[in-house]
Amino acid sequence: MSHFYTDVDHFALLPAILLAFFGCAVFLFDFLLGERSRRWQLALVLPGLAMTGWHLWKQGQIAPFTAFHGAITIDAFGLFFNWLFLLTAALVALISYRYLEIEEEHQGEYYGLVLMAQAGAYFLAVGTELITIFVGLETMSLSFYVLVGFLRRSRRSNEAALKYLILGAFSSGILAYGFSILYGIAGSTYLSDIAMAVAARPAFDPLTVLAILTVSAGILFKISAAPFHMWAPDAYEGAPTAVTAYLAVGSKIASLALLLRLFLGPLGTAREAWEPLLILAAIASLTVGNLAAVTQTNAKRLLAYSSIAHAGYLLLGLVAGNATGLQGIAIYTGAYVFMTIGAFLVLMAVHGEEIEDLNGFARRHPGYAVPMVVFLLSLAGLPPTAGFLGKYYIFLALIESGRYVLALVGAAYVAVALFYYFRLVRSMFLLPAIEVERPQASSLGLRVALGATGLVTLGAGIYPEPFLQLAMRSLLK
Amino acid sequence: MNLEALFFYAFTTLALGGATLAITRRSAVHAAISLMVSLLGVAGLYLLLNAEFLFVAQIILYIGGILLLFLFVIMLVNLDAGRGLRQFHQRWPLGAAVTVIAGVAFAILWSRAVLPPAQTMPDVGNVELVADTLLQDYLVPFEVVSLLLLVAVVGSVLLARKRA
Amino acid sequence: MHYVAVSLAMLLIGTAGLLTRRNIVIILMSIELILNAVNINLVAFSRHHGNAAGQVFAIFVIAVAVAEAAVGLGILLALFRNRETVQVDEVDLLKW
Amino acid sequence: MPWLTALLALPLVGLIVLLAIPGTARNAVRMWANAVLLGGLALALPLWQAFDRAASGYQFVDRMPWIPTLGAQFLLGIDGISLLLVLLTSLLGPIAALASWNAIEERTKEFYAMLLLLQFGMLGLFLSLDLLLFFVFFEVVLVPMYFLIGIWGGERRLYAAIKFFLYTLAGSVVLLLGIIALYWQGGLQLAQPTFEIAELLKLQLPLDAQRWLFWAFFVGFAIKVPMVPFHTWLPDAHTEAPTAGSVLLAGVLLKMGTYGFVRISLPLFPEAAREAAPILAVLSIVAILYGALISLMQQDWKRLVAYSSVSHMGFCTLGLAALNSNGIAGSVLQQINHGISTSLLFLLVGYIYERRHTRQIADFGGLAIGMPRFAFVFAVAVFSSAGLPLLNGFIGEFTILQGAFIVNRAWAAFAVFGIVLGAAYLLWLYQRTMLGDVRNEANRGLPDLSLREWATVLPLLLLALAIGVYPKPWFAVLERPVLDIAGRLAR
Repeated sequence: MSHFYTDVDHFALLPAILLAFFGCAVFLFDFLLGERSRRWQLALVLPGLAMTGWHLWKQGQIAPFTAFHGAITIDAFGLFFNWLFLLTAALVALISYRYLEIEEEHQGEYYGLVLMAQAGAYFLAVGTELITIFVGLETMSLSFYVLVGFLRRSRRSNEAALKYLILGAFSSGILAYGFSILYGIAGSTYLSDIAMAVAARPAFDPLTVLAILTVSAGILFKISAAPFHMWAPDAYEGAPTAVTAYLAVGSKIASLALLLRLFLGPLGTAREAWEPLLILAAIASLTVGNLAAVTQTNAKRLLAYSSIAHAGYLLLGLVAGNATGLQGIAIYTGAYVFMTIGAFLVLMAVHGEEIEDLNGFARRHPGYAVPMVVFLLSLAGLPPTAGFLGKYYIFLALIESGRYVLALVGAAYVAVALFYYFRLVRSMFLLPAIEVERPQASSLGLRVALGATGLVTLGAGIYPEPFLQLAMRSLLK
Repeated sequence: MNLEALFFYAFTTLALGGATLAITRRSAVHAAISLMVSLLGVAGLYLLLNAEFLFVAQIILYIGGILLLFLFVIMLVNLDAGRGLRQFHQRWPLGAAVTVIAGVAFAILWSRAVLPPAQTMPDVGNVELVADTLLQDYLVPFEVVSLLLLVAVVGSVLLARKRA
Repeated sequence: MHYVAVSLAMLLIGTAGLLTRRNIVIILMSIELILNAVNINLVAFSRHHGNAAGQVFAIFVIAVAVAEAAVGLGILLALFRNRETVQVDEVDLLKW
Repeated sequence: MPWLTALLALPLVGLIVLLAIPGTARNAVRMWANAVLLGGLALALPLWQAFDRAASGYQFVDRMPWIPTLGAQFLLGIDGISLLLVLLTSLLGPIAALASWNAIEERTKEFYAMLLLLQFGMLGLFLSLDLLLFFVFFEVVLVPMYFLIGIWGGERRLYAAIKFFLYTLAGSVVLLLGIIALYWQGGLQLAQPTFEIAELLKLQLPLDAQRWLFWAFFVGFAIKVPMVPFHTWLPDAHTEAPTAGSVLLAGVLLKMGTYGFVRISLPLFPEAAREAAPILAVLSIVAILYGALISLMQQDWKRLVAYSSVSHMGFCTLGLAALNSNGIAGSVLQQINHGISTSLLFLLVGYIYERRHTRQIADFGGLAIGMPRFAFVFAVAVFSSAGLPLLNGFIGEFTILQGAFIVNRAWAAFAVFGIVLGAAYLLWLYQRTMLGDVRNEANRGLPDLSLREWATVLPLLLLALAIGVYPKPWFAVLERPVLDIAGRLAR
């Protein structure tokens, strides 16, 4: 191999190559075999993810290391997020199969795009160079635009995709503008160079502030934090439910990885400039997300608004800025993957989107309704669930850093959150069913995913020690 | 006034004027043509900045590719039948206000910005320089962008093809 | 840096178009304007710093612009198919 | 297996087995749940014998690592205070289950599952000596209670269930912040950050920190008790809950708040507690008087009992506000007494509701003629609740008044007025429902207490009498821990 592309480079790139390879393989099988390829799709996706996981594990053995002159850094941080992406993609693949059949949009492109999105996200977690990050982000975003519009015959799906694309592209443009300023500051696109250039500048330097404003606006868009959240409810509602789950989890935590990479890395020295911004965004997200969720009648929209609120909590972890805060983010995101996908998969099983559709669900399918209670308790942040741990750490970090008011605001919204989450519980358990049995989109994959998410959400709450150990090792750099 | 400044203002006028027209025209076709003018102006600015490769790329890719795509779609969906309708959505003052506030803030910040000292370009041809940089320092994005384009192709074909 | 001013003006024009227009094709064009603003910045900084990284970045931005336009117009066509008689202008998507 | 862990695990194991029983086998479900809860009582009762009254500190301590990263342990143990509350919980659990035998026809299995889960949470709270564990159980009880009210409750059950949940939760998130802040303070002073209450007692907290922490814990506990400005969830929850829910809510859940004060707030933040005592006392007196006055006006039998709880819990918090050994001991005993007498009242209201399907006081009258045994039990319950001598209520309230009197005579005077009002509304209730002629024909020929119903009320009757006649053993259990707490407060 040439000195342009060394063995280390290859090793660093391998997970993305595998994802792309299997993604292409799915596209190809679908193209060549057509209808007959259906049964092979999961058989391609899951081994592909398994191999990716195997290589992530091998990378973990020798991490941290850099490749491509520093464009890619394989470190504990990146690996942690990549593991989460992997879990997310696997769960989404499992729950999508039967859903797509019911929607009669069962096509190979779906799984290919899921893998492509994950390949893009890979570079958000490990990329340490602006162009790599930008192209990775766009690969992921573009896959999501298409996935949101995947139900081509549904007008809502189309409109959601178009709206998501327009606002997503807008935010990418703003983010790119910010990147151009960072390049202007440093004359280089490598984060290490930018870090030095930013550190050499005085506090509240106009250029740094400009970069922070635009970069944070762009990324807040992607993690659906207020005031850049307006795409989320429409996109979540219109997208196929399996994609909504992927969007709520995969897209959000990938963008969160980017946020952390930039704000703790090159922009870390300009904390006094971005901290007030993020505090405002966090409070706005908590307020908008929680209060708007209260009035929703559509369960997907409700979860969309609640995911805005979750973005607020994650931002609070970054605002706290100490080691506990980072652990909190790690634990919170870990819990978030399982509880959110769990909640969406139960909605898929109901095969309805309005909260009313859940009425009396517990009588007919307690096997889904009871785990749903666990997911909702976890989303609200009550013990003994994984979600409680995340909130616990965030609050601890805020108290440690003396931000009592923020801690109180965050805590107060837990009660509000419980109110709207329990509207779903109320429908499922307390209200009588209003109509005949709906078709239930249950499948082996869905049940496996339900078991996995349920076990982790509850298990991590009851005996959190192993999960805490994992999270601690991952984000402490 | 020297020649370079003259060209700069000419191209700037083209770029910004075209852009302004593009977002204010009622007809989508007119907007597309204004956009072409604007993009040509930007291409001219690239030439002034000694970025010959980008100048060519801008003309071929943007004006040859993207704009054609736009025009094609405009023809396909016969947009001009909707000309009599409202052109701005109801909350346009809000959007305009956001733009103005952001514009003022950014302009103030830019006016105080200090850039690091300027450097001179290495004395090789622009295309060679770009190629070297691209293939040595930016190999990863070069590879990843192929994924991006693959997704775009698959996605647009999937979405735009007739119902199965 | 006059180029930076041009870039900012371009960014604002693009933003204004995106935030106020109803016609989706024109909104997509506004996004192209924004990306062009980014490119002017990048190329100007590229000359300022005397390296080609900015120009390379600009190439990638163009690629992204192409991809976004392609997918955006693809979605637009799918939408148009689903509401054949309706004008695209009436898709009042950007309500917030 | 360690005693307390076994006691705690029993309802949980019972719950898991219960889930395996098919829901259609209702009687099997009922029998199993009752058996498990009775087994729990059998397991708990010997604690009374084995408990060493002379020893200071916690007994039967079970310690296991739980979350070493956080410094949280699975730490169970009891002292005299928690012993009494654990015994009360163990007794009321089976009583509530037995009382529901005929009342719950719908979704029987789910009902008993919730009851077992609730029992698990209540026992865990009183047993845990680790703050994080304590908090987990504080929250665990909310979910089953939400379902008990929301599924098997009265007409406005949906509203009452979520109101109960939200109020308590709002308090508990503030409580959580307090726990975290305390843990953080502990991390600054101790070698190893911990949630263990015994370790945290060694902290030297600055007064300022104590104040913040005290009020944070106060919000959590005061809503649970509930103290007066936070009490509005209680009448709704009590009125709408099914009998078993009301019994456990009044008998056990309310005590979580007062127990929190005794176990955490007073010993950990003594100086802040001294400062806050007058405020606590005033709020308590307001609760006593306000609860009593509102009770006087109630038309609904169950709602009256609910409001009487506000009044009686006011005595418990007044005793705490006295900050001396009399007050605290009286308060703890009164918590037990309230658990006994109010549970009795709720059971009886429940039984009459099963027969008549109304709770309007005006619909009754002259019940004593047709149901003499019922009337007798109700009379004892009313006397016990009103604090008549020779019954348990008298002992508790008298001790509390003693404690309050030492600190401030006015407090005691107002509280005595509350007792008078209490006697008034309770006796008036008795007069309107039990005495006189049968005005409503529907009240004639109602069956008197059945054997099963006797089984639920008899233990409570005997206890009420036992405590009232010979209170010494109960105070003997409380003496050590109460003196320890009072000692910390006096320093």
